[in-house]
Amino acid sequence: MLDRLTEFFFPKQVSTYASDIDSLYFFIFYSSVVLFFIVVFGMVYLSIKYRHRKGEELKLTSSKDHSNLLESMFFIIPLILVSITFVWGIRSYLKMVIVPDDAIEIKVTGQSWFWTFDYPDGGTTLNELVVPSNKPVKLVLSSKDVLHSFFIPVMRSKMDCLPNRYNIMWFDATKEGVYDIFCTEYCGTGHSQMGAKVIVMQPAQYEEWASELGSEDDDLPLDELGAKLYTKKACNTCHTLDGSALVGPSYLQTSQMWGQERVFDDGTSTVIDDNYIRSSILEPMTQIVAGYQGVMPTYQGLLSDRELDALIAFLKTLNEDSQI
Amino acid sequence: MAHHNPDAPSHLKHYFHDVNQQYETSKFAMWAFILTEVLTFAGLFVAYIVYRSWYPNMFIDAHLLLDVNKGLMNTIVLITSSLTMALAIWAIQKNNKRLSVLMLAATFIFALVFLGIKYLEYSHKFEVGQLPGEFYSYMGPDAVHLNNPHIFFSIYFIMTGLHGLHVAIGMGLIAWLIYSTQKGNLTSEYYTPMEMIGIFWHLVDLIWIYLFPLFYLIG
Amino acid sequence: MSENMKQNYLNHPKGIMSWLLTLDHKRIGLMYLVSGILFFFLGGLLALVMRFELAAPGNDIISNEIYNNAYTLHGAIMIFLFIIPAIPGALGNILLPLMVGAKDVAFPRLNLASFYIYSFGALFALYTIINGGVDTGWTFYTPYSTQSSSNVVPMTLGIFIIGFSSILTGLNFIATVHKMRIPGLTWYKLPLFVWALYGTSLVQITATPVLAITMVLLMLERFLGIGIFDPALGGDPVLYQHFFWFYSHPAVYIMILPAFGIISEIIPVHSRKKIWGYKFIAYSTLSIAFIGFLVWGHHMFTSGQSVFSQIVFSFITYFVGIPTGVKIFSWILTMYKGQVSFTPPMFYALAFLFLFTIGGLTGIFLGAVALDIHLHDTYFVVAHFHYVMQGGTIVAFLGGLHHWWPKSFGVMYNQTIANIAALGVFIGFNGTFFPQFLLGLRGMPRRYATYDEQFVELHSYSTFWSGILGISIFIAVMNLFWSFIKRNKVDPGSNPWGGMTLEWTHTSSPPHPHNFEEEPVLQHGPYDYDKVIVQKTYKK
Amino acid sequence: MSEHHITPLRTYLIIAASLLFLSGVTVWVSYIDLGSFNIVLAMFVATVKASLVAFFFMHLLWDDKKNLIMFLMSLMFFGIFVTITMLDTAFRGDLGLNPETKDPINKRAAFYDTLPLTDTHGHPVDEHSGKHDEDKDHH
Repeated sequence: MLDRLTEFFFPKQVSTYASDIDSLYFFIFYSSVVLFFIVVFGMVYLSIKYRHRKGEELKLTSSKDHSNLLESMFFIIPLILVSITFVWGIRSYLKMVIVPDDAIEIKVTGQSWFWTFDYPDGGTTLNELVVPSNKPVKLVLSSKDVLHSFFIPVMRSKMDCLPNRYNIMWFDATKEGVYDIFCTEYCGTGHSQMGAKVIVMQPAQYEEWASELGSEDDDLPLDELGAKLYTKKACNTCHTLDGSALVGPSYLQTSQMWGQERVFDDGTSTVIDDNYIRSSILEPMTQIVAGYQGVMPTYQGLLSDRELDALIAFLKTLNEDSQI
Repeated sequence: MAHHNPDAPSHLKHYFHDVNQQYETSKFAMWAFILTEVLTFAGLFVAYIVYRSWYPNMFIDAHLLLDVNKGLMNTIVLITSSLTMALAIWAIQKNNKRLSVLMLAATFIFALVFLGIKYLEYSHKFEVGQLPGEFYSYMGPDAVHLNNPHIFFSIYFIMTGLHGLHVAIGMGLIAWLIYSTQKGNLTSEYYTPMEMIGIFWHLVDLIWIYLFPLFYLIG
Repeated sequence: MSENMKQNYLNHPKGIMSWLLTLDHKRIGLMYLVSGILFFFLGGLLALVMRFELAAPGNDIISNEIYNNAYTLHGAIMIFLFIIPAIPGALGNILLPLMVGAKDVAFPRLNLASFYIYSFGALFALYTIINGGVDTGWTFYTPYSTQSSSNVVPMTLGIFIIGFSSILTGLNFIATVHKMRIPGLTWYKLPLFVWALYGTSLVQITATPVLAITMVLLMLERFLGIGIFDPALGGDPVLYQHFFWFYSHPAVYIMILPAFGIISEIIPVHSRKKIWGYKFIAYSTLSIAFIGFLVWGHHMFTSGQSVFSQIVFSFITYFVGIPTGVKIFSWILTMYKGQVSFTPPMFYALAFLFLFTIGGLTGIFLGAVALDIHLHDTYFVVAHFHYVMQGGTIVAFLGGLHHWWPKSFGVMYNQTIANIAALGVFIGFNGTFFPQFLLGLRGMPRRYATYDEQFVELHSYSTFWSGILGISIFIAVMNLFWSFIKRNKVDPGSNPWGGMTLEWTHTSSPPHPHNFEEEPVLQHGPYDYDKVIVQKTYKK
Repeated sequence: MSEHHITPLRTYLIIAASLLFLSGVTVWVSYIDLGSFNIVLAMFVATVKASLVAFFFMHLLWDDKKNLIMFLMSLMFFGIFVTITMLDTAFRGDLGLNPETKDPINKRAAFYDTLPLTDTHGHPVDEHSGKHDEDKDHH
């Protein structure tokens, strides 16, 4: 019964402390339901029982306006309930802030509007947090620009990412799978698209994955690598492939305009070519396409030369594809 | 309803029973207003305290860049102006219109002196680039080791600036008082506006009493 | 005398200037009411636009940018231009001097100034809308608000200015309650609405200055980069949140305390029963106002403040819950052995008890730190504060309007339509916001213009019912104003609910320009239904 | 309004003299190094001065006590604001938990890196140490 209810109310329980938090929820929930029914019952019963009936004379009513017994009960019962809630809340909270010593440390950086994950043995992923199961993982959170908040519903955990400061959260995932990550601190236009996935793997699988991290893409042809990077590096948050404008211009449009002039918001213009694409990825704020807001973060240091070439190659293919 | 008791004084508003109720109401509201003033400054004091606790050394060293003599001079000027303000009320209570106007004028002049000294201080800061926030550019030998001194100067300029704004507003109010008293609108029977503006003026003094040591003496 | 009876504040003196320059608290209250309702509709319209966008995932109707503007303006307008000024500014202004037997508030000129300052601030808000909106959220968290290219400065300037209006109203009410009561009207004989307004005013004058200085610092951060709130310049965004919530949490009590006051009036009058625990309700108003200043950090449980302050804030938060709970029980017990009439105001009061209890109880979930970390910034929070703000304050406000409408304006609305609209508000409200609790528990973050497929079902329910809610509120308000337009007048001596406070027993409906024909003499307490039978007199 | 209290002239003069005297004292004490006791002393003197102003110049001593309560309330709320904010700002990374969270990542704001060194008049220093920055400007 309780499991079914938990499933109805909550996403899966994946962290070690999730069940504790859900139990706290149900404790408050049941107490609240009881209190709520007392209130509603009292309200309905009294208002109907003492209703002013048709044709009844107006009369002097009772002068009763207090009852020490009732009032002290109203104080004491809620006081007991909230005391339990408080202590339980703090105990569970301490579990959530005391990080086990053997935790793997992963750096999480929020940036408008994607997440970067830096792993202890080097290597970086974007919008995909890969962790081993049954091993504590400590996340060191910060932000490059504005406030973000890193929320993994299945872990029941969440923490703000502050620019220029670290915040800590940790979890110990109990079930393998792919789960949602959301940004829950408003961070601008792309806030609702700033999602990511957490992938929980068997520890052995994780080890293997971690050792291959960064090397797997070496043999891919450039345009295929670019297609992969397009989602992996979160370009798709702001740039579509179908010609519609999101936060930034569509790749398709840029691709179709290859070799033509592009006008910027300060009135200048330039020809779209490899160099332009390269500089607009590395220094996006220097030339802002007319009609758009300059909100793109720099990818300096996040993309290697080969990866940049791959993106440019991918972009060029879009035009050809659409003509076929 | 009788709109007015025929022998009620002209300054008594019709919705009050008597002069005393009106006087007490104004004064009480004035103190409630003082509460809002104190809490406006409270925000800035909190910023000061928090940043001082984060950057204790920077605050102590940065305060040496301020001119204690000018600060002390301003303290003396402001305390004296508080005295003259109190004496102006005392004089009007004794129905001595001439002395009252004289004292108000003295208060006004002291306020002007205060702002003058403040102007000298500010212009020196502008010259050397000890400015708030991103405009800060002073990297002299006595400041180059400081960590984020722009925050100190931000808080300094905002607090003394808001205080200076109060002085300026007070000067406007005092000018109006001089005019009303001279015209004979305020007498020992009715001097509520002077009492209220007096309280305001003393508050300005009171805030400076804290600003002076916090910025000039202990950084 | 009969000539005099026909003269009331609405028809005397005449002329547009007599309204624009009026010093009469009742006229100022009416002007507040009209402008407040207009902003209420504007904010409501924005809410409906958002709800319809959220009916399905993806950007169906509006883009991310417009959605972000819409929710920011919805929040800012509803809070700063409607809820905070509405009850004190409209109902408080009209009723407070009447309830204490005064001819006017202590400072009528200040009162008028307060209205014009409010209007001036509102102009900035309107300018913001025309000029392309603002997209930071009504909380203006740094550093987003220092970087955003939208109209942060006009909006914060507007809020800064409106803050002064709020302070002046508060000052005026405090002075009025302290000094303008008629002889014999001691503190314990004051109607509880007056106590509530008094508590509200104390919070207003204490908290609002901090908002003002916070807005100034935010603007300076944008102009000068002062480095107090901007982390790139050595500042601390969490400190901004402390500053902001030092005002904005007490502001919750600025919004809800007057609603408590209205309910404390409606229930005894319509139950014809002495109120249960008068002194408790009076003191709990003040204690809630005070404790409200100590708990702001529960808005910051995931911000990265110190563990120590997390624990302290969680602890103190529960102390607000207990007096509030006892208040709810007191209101219910007031009906015990009374004569309860099911009138539109009473329906609103009962709806308030139902909705506010849910709002209050869900607050307990959010006060438990460990649980709040999961629920923070999700739709659970959205649902919770709408249950408190709309289910609590706005429902009470509508109840108060229905209660005092014949008194204030001398006209009676269609009670059947009013009852139906009240039912529509109640059902529509629950339909809109109850699914949002579930959304939040399942992890739907707030302030999202688009969302995951998994949430679509609950979102579409919510949207469907929001339409019903919008229509019901519109009907409820229009029903009131229609009675005014149709001049469905009641006899000036009417006391349709049998109220016992001075505004019902000692002045006409609508009241005389100077409130009372002659200074009222207090004959009984505000809720002495056990000592005096006050007849319900309602004649057309 | 003859029933209002009129403070004798002498009181005003004595209070003003004490205020001036205390201002001198607090400046003098600030030149003696007492460590953190300097702050305490300075604030103590300031509070004495502030009380003198409030009670005598602002007439709180003779006024309706409600006014005094209003004033004290403002101080109380200020106290609440400071204390509770400090519970966070002074205790970050506390309880031995997560010391990483205590300090900002970059201690100094970035714009200082581009500021040229100056002399005490705020003019950029040309030679020696300032050279590096000069180059940057002409770049």
